[in-house]
Amino acid sequence: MRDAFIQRLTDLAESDPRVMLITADLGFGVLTKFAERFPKQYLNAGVAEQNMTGLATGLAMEGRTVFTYSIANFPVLRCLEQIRNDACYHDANVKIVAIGGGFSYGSLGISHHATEDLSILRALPSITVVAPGDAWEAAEATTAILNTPGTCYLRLDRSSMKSTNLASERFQLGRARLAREGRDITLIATGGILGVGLKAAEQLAEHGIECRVLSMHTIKPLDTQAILSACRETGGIVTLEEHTIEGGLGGAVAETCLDAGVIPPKFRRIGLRAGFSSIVGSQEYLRERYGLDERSVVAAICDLLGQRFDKDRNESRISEGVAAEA
Amino acid sequence: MRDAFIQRLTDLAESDPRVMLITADLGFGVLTKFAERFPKQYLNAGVAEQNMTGLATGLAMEGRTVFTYSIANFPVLRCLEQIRNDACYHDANVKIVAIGGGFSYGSLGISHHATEDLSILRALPSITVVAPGDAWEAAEATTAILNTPGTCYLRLDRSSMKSTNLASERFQLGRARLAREGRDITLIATGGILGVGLKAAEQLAEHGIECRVLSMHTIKPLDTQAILSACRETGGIVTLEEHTIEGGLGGAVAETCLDAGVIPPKFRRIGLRAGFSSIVGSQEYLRERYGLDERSVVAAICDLLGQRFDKDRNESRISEGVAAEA
Amino acid sequence: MSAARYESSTVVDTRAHHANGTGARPGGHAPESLKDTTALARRVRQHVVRMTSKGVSAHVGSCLSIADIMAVLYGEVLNVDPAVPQWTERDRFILSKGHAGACVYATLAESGFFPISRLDDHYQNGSNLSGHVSHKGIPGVELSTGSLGHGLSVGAGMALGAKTDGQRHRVFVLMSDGECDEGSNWEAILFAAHHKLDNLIAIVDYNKLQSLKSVEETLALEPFADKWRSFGWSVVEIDGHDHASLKSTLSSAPIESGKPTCVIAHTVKGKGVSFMEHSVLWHYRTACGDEYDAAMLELEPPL
Amino acid sequence: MSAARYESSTVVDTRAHHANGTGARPGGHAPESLKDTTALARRVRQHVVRMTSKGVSAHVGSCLSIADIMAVLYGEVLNVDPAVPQWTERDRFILSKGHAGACVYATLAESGFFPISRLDDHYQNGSNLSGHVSHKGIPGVELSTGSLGHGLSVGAGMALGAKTDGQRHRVFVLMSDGECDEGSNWEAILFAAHHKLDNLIAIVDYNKLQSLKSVEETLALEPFADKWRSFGWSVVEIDGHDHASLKSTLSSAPIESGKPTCVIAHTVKGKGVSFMEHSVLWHYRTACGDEYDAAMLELEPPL
Ligand SMILES: Cc1ncc(C[n+]2csc(CCOP(=O)(O)OP(=O)(O)O)c2C)c(N)n1
Ligand SMILES: Cc1ncc(C[n+]2csc(CCOP(=O)(O)OP(=O)(O)O)c2C)c(N)n1
Ligand SMILES: [Mg+2]
Ligand SMILES: [Mg+2]
Repeated sequence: MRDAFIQRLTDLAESDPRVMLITADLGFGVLTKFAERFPKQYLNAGVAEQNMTGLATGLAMEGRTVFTYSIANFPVLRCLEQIRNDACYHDANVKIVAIGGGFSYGSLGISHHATEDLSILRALPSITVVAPGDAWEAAEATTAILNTPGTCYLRLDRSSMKSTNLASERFQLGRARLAREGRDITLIATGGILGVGLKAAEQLAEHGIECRVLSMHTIKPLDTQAILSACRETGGIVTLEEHTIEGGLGGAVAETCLDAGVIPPKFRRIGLRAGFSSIVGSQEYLRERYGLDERSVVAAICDLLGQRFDKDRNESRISEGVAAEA
Repeated sequence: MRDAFIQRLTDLAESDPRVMLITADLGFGVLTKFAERFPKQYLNAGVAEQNMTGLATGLAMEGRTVFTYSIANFPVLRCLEQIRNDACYHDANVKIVAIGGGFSYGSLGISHHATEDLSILRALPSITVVAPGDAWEAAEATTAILNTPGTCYLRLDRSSMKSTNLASERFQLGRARLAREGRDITLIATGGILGVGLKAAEQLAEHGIECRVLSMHTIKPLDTQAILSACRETGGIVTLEEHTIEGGLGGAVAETCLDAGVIPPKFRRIGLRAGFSSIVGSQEYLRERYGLDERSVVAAICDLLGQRFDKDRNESRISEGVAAEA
Repeated sequence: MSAARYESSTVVDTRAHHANGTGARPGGHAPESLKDTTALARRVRQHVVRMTSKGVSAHVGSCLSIADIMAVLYGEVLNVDPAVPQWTERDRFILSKGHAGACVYATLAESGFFPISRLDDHYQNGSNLSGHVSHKGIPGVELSTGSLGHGLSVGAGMALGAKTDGQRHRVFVLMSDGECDEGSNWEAILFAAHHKLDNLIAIVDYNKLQSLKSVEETLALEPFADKWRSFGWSVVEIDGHDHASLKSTLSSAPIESGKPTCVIAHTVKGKGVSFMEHSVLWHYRTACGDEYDAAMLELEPPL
Repeated sequence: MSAARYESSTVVDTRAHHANGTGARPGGHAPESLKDTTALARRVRQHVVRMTSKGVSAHVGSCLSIADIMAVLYGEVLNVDPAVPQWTERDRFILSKGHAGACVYATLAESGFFPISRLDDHYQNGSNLSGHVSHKGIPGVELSTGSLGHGLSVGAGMALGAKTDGQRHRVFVLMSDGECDEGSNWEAILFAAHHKLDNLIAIVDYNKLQSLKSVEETLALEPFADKWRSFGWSVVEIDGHDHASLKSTLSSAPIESGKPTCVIAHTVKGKGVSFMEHSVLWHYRTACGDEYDAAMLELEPPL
């Protein structure tokens, strides 16, 4: 996703000299070409995220569209008040890019686990929050946020699912992508974990469960229509996010359903319930550990639908990781 | 509430020399006595919230329980990464106190409108989030968070409803207070806006609607039991918060209901939907403007229950401020 | 005279010739070379005392502290045009100590950006004129602030943008001394020097008081000038109430080419109203009744 | 020798007599007065090259940069007891540049806080030994870091707590040069001087490189010592690879009573492996295959 982003940004910067990229001292190898090619549109602001965000606001006020770039929590939590008061309140064209969503940097430790950003940022007014599910979405989202006035957040993660878009497909912010059709249940995923969702859906099909899969790449504004249709047209909703269960995608979907009084026949939120992970490991490992892997998702959906499935050692993990009862 | 807090903290500091208060250069008049009486337990860290939070963590690691104190967004948004990585991850006894919840400082402008803090903080792991509804709750919550290991957040606001506790009542973190009994509907409020909820309930009683009122002073951990009971025992749930509608109390309640598959017959979330308020005014004024006043709450509940009520000029405000349809 | 109402007051033409000026403003008004900034400062002081009194709001001392700086900036220094507030070549001004918003509103109104009568709305229900300075619906305000330590970074961004675009206007950021506790400022300070933003001028309202106590007692800043210098800025210390030195310093900034300029303005919090001076109390207190009368009396034009 | 496995290595007794020492440690081991910190540093370097190689993780250059500082601290300076890691009177050590976590783990293991074999777990699935230093389940780690600019504030809190309680131990915080871009540090720096925390010692690993380029090119810090001095600290600049000056400086800190001490340690990023030295590349790159062999060969004990 990161590469898709920077590739697209390069094209955009080429055609529009007002597009700018500021990094907070990150992006070795990744941003080098961009920096060399567009020296006037690139800036390393040093390890100083608050200043980076303020700078971006000032530059945006002078007519630029400024992408700020860093890892995980740094461009978000470290400068949240700057995002809110400076960028958002001034409707500044600041586009915050965080690489390393979720457990992308799983082995690096909790400082690098970006697992609360969606809840935090969607609470802010005047911001668009986007978490693409694959490289194609990441590239398209880059163009889309450039063309969306005001402050936007782009959460990229490391997982590398093959993109599933059709050649003719058009990406639209705020509109969920139908990644797979099905009627038995709807799986709504945000971010790179979409790949897990799609694989789970394949497996479920083998169990005779036809799963609709929506890529909810835009968390704010939310595609309430797609959610309500899923409630009405399919057997229920399961949300999937590599993110805390509190206030993120699952929370937003729950709000939507209850606000509208349109209740999904079945409902489950899959996300992180265990708090900080002082245990480290690869993204794949941590997904498995916290019930966000393919097997756990399959098991959770079977369980929700009251279907037995070929369970070996999965059950205990399910109840630990994704137990729905609060 | 602020006074109730500092009065209680004074008592606690008197009996426990490990209790400490750090302010980020705020509290004129309010903290003076405390500072004079407990010079070794008081510190003005200057206008530097990040450092204040780090200091508090260090002091907590050396055996103290440290209250950090500032206005509105400053002790939260300005130092969110310090709260997360330093205080929360280390289970440090840091108790963050923000005065000026919601529109308490309505005339001061958006920098002082604390309307996203609950969503933001409840997303963090290893934290207790508390927003008392009246002075008694504020005082009791102060003691309770002191006695709760780890990092806690106390959101105080300026509204000054008379406390409604019974003489015999015991305050418990994580347990909603039944502030009024009723079966037609349950109004769940958090923070000082509880006062509005209680007055609305009185008015509703005149309309023949008996409203259960819960003070959900603890947002995290949430009293899911009380919520589910309300779903089962009353005609529905209305949440009320002086806070964004995205991911706060209403969101947490929606998550709870859908997770449990216990659906309230009626449901509405009352909170802020309009984004930043560049319009200023008193807390009362802004509540009215954004549909958080008594009349709006009454109207919303009547509307929800399909009852007509004595409407003069209320209706337009309702549909603008508290429209439930997403 | 105790009612906090506005008397009509002539709008001063504040559009002075700018030392670095790039020519005429688009509004079509002829610039004048000398303004009575003393009178302007006095009117601004009267406004802020009235406004805070009417709104029962805090920060009158913080406003009085910068009234002279604001008067000289808008009366003599800034190349701005009230008729075209968004004119591209204008100088940018940011109040980073946003709690002195009343002083910005008063100065802008006196400078013709909007009617003086609008000042009546300050702090009132339904108004845009929030206690901390806000840009929404208020011509002439570049940046909304209120949380300390935001303005300098944004100003640095504006200054960098101007430089990259080959523009010649300057960016002024007015900060408070207590605000310098905030680390975010030091990030911006380090950055601005590294990038040689000599079109960026920080003015510190060094009134020696913060919210609760003196700067000295809270977090002492001395040797203050050394701090800025060691971060690569040119520094000049002046009397922040002396219009002549304010004018010459601010008009001629930058002090050195290739370096951002820090003007440490030694001021008195509450300046102009004797009983408000040097007092933390008047960071919060509002002048009402006799106090209001006494304050306004001191601010009357001298015979 | 290209497999990244650990040979068993004798645990060094690192509990040295502390210059300010308050007496015997509770663990009952007799302190020794002199340690072979050179050998310790070499073993630590071997560990971090192995660990990062095995984990295919970044930051080997950042670890090598501080290996000497860590060896002298744990070998000679810090009053700590591996048998009682939470001993109240211990000196506190915080690695604020958390990305060099491997170096802390290696040093702690060599000092007897936990078995050296545990280093094998670094970066592995299911391990506690995260890339950035973490305290959970790892004896001897005071603070988990990883986001730059957190450690000094926490250290200041610990130092203030110790002072208030009349304790005599010291608090050491090891930072990186790029980290000094973060404003949060300058808040702590201002605070520590104001509160005369002479029991707080900041060591800056001044290796002149950050993530992408040199410090000079990113945000130049010079005159670096002046910055700290103007903020009220005592500063000493030393060669961060010279054990004798590290030992004498760190043992005798504070330099001045009533002032926190900043030790600017001039270092070489990647020190000890010739092809890793002075190179941003080795902030990220992992030594594998021939590179690994070559690195380990350079770190062999000299004949
Ligand atoms: C980030 C932040 N923290 C705290 C405050 C609250 N506050 C308002 S004014 C002030 C300090 C006043 O002293 P100073 O900064 O010197 O301003 P002066 O009024 O003297 O100009 C504080 C702490 C704030 N506005 N922003
Ligand atoms: C707040 C924050 N921003 C960004 C990073 C990512 N990061 C890790 S190391 C580093 C800079 C490396 O240079 P330096 O600080 O000088 O450390 P060195 O490796 O040279 O010791 C950065 C930006 C971080 N860890 N924390
Ligand atoms: Mg001041
Ligand atoms: Mg370095």
